[in-house]
Amino acid sequence: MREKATTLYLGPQHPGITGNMMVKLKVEGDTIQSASTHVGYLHRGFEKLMERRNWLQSFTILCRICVPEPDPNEENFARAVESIEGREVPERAKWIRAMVLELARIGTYLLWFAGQSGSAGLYTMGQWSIGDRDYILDLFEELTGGRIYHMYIWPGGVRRDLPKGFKDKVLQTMDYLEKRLVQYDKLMFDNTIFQKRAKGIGWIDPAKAIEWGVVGAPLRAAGIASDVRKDDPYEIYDKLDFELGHATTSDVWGRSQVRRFEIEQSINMVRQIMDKMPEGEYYNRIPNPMKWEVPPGEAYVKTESARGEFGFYVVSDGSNKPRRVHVKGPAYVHAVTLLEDLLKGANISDVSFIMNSLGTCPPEIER
Amino acid sequence: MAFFDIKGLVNPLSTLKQFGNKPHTVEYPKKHKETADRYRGLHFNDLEACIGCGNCSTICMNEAIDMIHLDNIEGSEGDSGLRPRVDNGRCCWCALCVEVCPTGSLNMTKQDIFISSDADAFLWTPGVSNPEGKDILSFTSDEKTSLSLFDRVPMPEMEGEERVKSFAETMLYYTEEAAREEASRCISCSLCTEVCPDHMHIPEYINAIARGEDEDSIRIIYDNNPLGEMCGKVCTRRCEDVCALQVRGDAVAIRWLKEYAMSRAETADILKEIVNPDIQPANGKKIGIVGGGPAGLTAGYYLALKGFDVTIFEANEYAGGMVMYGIPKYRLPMDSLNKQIDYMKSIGVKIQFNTKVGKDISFDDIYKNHDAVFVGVGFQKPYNIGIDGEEANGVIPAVSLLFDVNSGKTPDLGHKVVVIGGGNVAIDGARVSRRLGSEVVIMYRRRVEDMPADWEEIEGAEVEAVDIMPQTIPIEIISDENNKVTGIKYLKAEMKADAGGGRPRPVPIEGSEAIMEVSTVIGAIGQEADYSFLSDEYMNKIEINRGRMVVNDQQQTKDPKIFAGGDAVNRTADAISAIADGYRAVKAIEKWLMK
Amino acid sequence: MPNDKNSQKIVDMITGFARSNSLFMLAYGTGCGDIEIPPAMTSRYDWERFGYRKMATPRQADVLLISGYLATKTLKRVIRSYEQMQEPKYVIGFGSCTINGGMYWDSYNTINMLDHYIPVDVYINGCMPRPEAVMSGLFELQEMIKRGDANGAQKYRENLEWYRANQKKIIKNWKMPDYNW
Amino acid sequence: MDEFWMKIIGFVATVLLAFVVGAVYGGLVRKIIARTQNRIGPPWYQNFIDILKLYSKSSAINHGFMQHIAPAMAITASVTVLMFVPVLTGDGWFPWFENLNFKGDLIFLVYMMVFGSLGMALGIGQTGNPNAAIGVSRGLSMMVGYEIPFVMALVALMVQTETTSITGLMEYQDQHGWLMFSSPFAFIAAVMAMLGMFHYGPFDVAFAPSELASGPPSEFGGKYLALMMTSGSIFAFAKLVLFVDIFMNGASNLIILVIKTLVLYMIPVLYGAVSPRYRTEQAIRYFWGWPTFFGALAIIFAIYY
Amino acid sequence: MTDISLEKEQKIADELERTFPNLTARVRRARRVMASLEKELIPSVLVHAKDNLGFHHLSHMSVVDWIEDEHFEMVYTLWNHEKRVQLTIKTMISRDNATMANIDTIWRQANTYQREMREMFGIEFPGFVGEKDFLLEDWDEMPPMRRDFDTMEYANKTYFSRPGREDAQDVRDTISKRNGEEVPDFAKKYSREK
Repeated sequence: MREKATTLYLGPQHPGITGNMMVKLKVEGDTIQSASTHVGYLHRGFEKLMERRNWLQSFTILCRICVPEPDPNEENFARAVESIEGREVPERAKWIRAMVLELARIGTYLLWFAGQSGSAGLYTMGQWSIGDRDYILDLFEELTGGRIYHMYIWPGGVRRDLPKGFKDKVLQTMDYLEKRLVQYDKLMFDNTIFQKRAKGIGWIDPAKAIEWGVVGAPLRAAGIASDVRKDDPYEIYDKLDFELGHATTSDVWGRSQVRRFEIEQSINMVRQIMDKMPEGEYYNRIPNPMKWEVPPGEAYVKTESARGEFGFYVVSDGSNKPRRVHVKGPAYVHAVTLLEDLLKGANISDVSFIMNSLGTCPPEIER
Repeated sequence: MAFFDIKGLVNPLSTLKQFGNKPHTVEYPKKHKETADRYRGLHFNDLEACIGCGNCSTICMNEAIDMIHLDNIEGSEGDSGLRPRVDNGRCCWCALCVEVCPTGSLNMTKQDIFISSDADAFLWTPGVSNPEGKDILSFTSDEKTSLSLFDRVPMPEMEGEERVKSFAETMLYYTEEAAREEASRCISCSLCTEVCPDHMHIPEYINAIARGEDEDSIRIIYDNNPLGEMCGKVCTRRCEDVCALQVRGDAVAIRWLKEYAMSRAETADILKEIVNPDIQPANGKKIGIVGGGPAGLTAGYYLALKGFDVTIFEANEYAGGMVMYGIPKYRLPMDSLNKQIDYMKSIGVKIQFNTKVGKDISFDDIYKNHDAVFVGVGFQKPYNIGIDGEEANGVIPAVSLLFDVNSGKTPDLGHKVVVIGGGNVAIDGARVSRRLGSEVVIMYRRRVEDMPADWEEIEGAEVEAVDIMPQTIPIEIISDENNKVTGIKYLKAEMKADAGGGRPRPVPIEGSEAIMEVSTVIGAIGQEADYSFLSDEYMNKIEINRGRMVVNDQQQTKDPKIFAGGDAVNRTADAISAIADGYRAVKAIEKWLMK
Repeated sequence: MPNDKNSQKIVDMITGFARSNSLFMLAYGTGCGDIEIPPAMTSRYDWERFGYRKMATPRQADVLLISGYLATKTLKRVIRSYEQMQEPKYVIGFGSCTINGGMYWDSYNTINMLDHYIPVDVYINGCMPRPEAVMSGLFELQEMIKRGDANGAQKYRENLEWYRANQKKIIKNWKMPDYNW
Repeated sequence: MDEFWMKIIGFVATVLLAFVVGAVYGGLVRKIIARTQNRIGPPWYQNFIDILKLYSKSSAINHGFMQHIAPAMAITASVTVLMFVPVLTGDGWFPWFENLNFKGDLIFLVYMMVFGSLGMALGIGQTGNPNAAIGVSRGLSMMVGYEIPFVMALVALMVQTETTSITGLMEYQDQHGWLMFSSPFAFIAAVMAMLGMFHYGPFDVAFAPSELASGPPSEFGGKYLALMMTSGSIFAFAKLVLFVDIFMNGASNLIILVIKTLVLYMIPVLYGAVSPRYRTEQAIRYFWGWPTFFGALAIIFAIYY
Repeated sequence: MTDISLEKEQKIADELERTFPNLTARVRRARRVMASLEKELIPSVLVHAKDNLGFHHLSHMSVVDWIEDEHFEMVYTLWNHEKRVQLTIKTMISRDNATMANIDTIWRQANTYQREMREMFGIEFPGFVGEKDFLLEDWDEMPPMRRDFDTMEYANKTYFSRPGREDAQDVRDTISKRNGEEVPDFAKKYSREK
């Protein structure tokens, strides 16, 4: 019997949608016939605004591009400007940056735990992991002065040195999180129902994954070891000892395992960084910000964010304002074309589940 | 999967034991977790420390910060009188305003909650709206982290031993690169323009340099100062004392940047080409100017531009007055000054050299043959030192020494010179004496830090091995039977706080009397004007009070036809004040004659 | 009749108490402010202690939390959500950008002053406001409800034409049912 | 005549009791789940405030006549169910809380429990909200799932005790001990089905916020929602008492009732707290798997008992 | 470390130049190759890079508005996962009636980029089907990412700004007024931005 297809609008006001976007589904029964992503609900025109702001002023609005994990934006912009300008970054600043990025990754993964399990109805996990993420935010507050928007990594280095006693606090938090991970495992990853929900859902063809523009954990879950930190090492990632998450199932379960593995790696990396971080300067001072002109040039820089390759294309025409800053977040591909493909034939129950597994973050699609 | 995954059932259930754990909830509002030491909360502005430079307002890309007048805050020198007000409906708590605040008065506090049902309540004047914020500062910016560039680009200087060998310029001045870098430190607050007697457009010409538009910079300087290069080398630069950056660091080298810009025009012709002034057609009015010093030259230049027929009467062979004859050539080379004067001549300023008014031409003639007269005679006559034995041979006023040296003479000062005084003239005398081959001692009554001379000059003197004896009061000059100076008797002094609250006074220490053997004593206590060229008739017309001509704020004396400016009028007695007087007089003369 | 007034007072007190201690938010993260909501509602700050909850549909919600800037595209949806909400309903403006545009004041796609489009009862300043601030804002709203000051919905009804004019200035393609609220 | 009025007072008291206990349980559940989630949670009386507030709200939005019917049918169904469940047994309380019963009321109850959901379904269908419609269809599918083991468990009990009345079951238990022990497979099957009945835990697919917003009640706010929450409280209580009655021999006073129901209630609540949700077909597969197996086992067990 | 051999990068650049005579390619640094050519060849170069050179991943695709020179610069950034090399391909297209070849048949995700470019820059892609609205809704002004679109002006015109801030003063004006200083007009462009 053929049922009549109904149109289901998932979002923008919908608890199952990450952020503020809409997925328009053509549904027959519980099966999705076709899906299309509608974005723009968060469009602020950052790229335009940056054309009006000078290089330093641009730095402050950048972190708003991706709210859950603002640091890769700052990192990208800083590195792009440094690369155009040829500005040296002190060694210590590089280590601090890597530490910030890893902490941000842990925080984002914790948030992802909440999203992934919450979209499957396991709310306890979200209550735990977001609560625990708050300890990372506390660290950020201590380090940068802001919980969410750090505005910390800027061209030339980082904004402030580590505060006194920060190292111990970081290590304590890492120990705490490691202990909590055991609980997470028990609740989420060992859970039969979660496994049943996750296995075989949202399958990405490994042979096509690269071509479709899949990056980050979903790509690694497809058995392709690809990570900007390894492929195109920035900062001090070539001096750190870490492994990439690996799975071959290429489904939500695989992605979950990759992330689960990497959060542990990140905790380890933070420990390594705290151990090896050299003393010294942390900031190579920029000129007077109002008169700071960056020589003409361009750079495409990328950072491995928690969701995958995060790219910034920055062009300078030699003036004190950027000519063009183009932001390409992983969700730009994941949440539009890839999501539309993956949702075809899926169950409506899995929409939110799949979206979360891809790391959808609407603000970075729309900017 | 196994047939029945027991682990997958038991493990999740085992986490229920968390029920027994104490919740880690922060029980706000019962307990308020204190924010971190760096938390970027609401702003706090120390209203006393704030100078109203408005840099916070400029950096704010959200245009959240307005500069407003507060009722109880008046502007003063180095303080615009404005204070920032934050529109918290725009603020994004990036704290860039804190990072660029040159004084460090603007900081962020730990106040993290701001709630209101009134949307208009979010205009927030930091420091006024939250006086309690003072004690809970959190995100602050010190000299190390501030985005204000507090370190001046070092000025290349000649080595100490090299310097005393000649009268070559000791400052080597900025290269293009250094100048751009230094200019880019400027935050363009314009506090300096208020202190500059001439109100030069300082931020504008510095920004022009920063942007690489040196010619525009020259044009801006020439807008109200025709002796920019001279000022660039020897100005007393009071502007730098109020520079927003000097509160916590080094002031922008305004003077040297001006020098840099002006030195781009190497000859008078190039200068003319660059400035390319708009000369108005002759209007038939004639102006006579007595004295070719900075005041006279300035008045002459701008009057000429406005179409007046200007004649300057200069007593000496070269124009420039005290700037030409009172400043040693290692600070201000003759070529530099002549270049500027040549340029003035090229646009129609007439200068009659070697024409001393009162001797070669009577003031009466000038008065009668011109529609207006500007008197810029300056202070030429040195004060006496005022101690016993100063009539002796070998006691010379510093001004005379400088005049002689600048006129090409090389007087013999003997092996050891003592200079009495602590002003720029004293230092000049001392450094010139070093170049003439003598050992030099400067005696000054107070401490080194009290010396009115520029610190750069004092440093220069120290580099050139001038011995500075602070807290030393000369009491008698000792001379031999030929009335030739042989020594100087002096007392050491200690600084006593003034009971009346004034600055500390030196009080001689009893029994500290000593004698130093010297060959020359140079007095640099100060100068006064010489009004001998004015007949009694004019002396009566022009009111003279304590050696200075009395003028109104238009530089007009009691005789409306006579305008006056320069050292002979104003107390500050420096070149830039004289230029300012000249410039002001031009406007007044124009207004008075062309009304 | 004084007795009637008194009883009315008691009823008001009771409803005020109930309304203020059971605030259901509409789960609509309109902007980046939504990132501080999860911490506030989860274990670390746990706003359920005060009876706050997130509700999935406008029909069931009392509070519309405008978490930050509104893109014009979102504004349309927000108005729609707001009009679907049942009275008494309250709006909380969250973050600087709802007050005067915040850092997107010059953007071509975000509104600046939220109170020109829907009535706002409480503003929480900050970018981001901390979870404490979010909760303080809700406390303020509670107090207002108890006092009977939170009457944004009434204002909206009374000045509907003005609000509509402002809304229609931005939303060019006005295809919205008139809700029979 | 006297007895009639006693009955009426008994009804009212029962409904009130059911509402109060149900709402308190709701609050307690929120508190308990909160504690497992490392937080403090709302006060135990939170549900009362919520319901009171919802009653004080306007509910102007109208999708037609059937929309009014839905909450009404829901509350009717739950009150009816409650009416047929003896809340308290024993001498002192008996006349007030024994409620109605007749031969075969167990079968009637099973029907009535479905009746409420069907009524809701009708009303919700009227609202035209696709989320609600999908929610209803999921809820009904789920019902098909859990009703089978549940009915099988009941059949086993009926076979074993040879009665179809609840009071009959209780009398049986008075003599033979709790059916929970004497008919363990039926109990297991019924409890597994109960997980689904309470819409907690892995079986909340009908209300899944991340998929369907609020699910079936999406279009209901204000008083409608308050009515639905009230009926939910009563219904939850009724179901619990039913389980207690048929498996644990009812309760003779309030304290025992609370203890028994609470213990029983904790099973779906706690399991729900640590379980993600099944997709609809997974849930049905679950109910038709182990629970049905146990149900069948129970019937066989009962036949040979 | 500075002496990294750029062999593989050079090989790619040579290979590209050999295949497409009009293309100029250079190695910018380790792992970075840049090529520029005229717009007609773009699809074939992209296909060649993807199929024969192993650049399977379209990292990013962008456009820069060089309004002074009256053209848009299209930028395609590709990544080779095996060799770990980034290839940037650039071309210029005219600013008025801007059209560019549609490449969403080569990379599916180019669809999104092209939708955005069409909306934000007004670049047309013949043969490209994609939904019209992407980020904006009912937009009837100039495509907003073009340099000549003034977002500030548009915002002032369209949105409200909270009153109460009219008493703001400019520091420069305040001081000049106190001084009686007249800043000449030609110098004003060097004054502090307001």
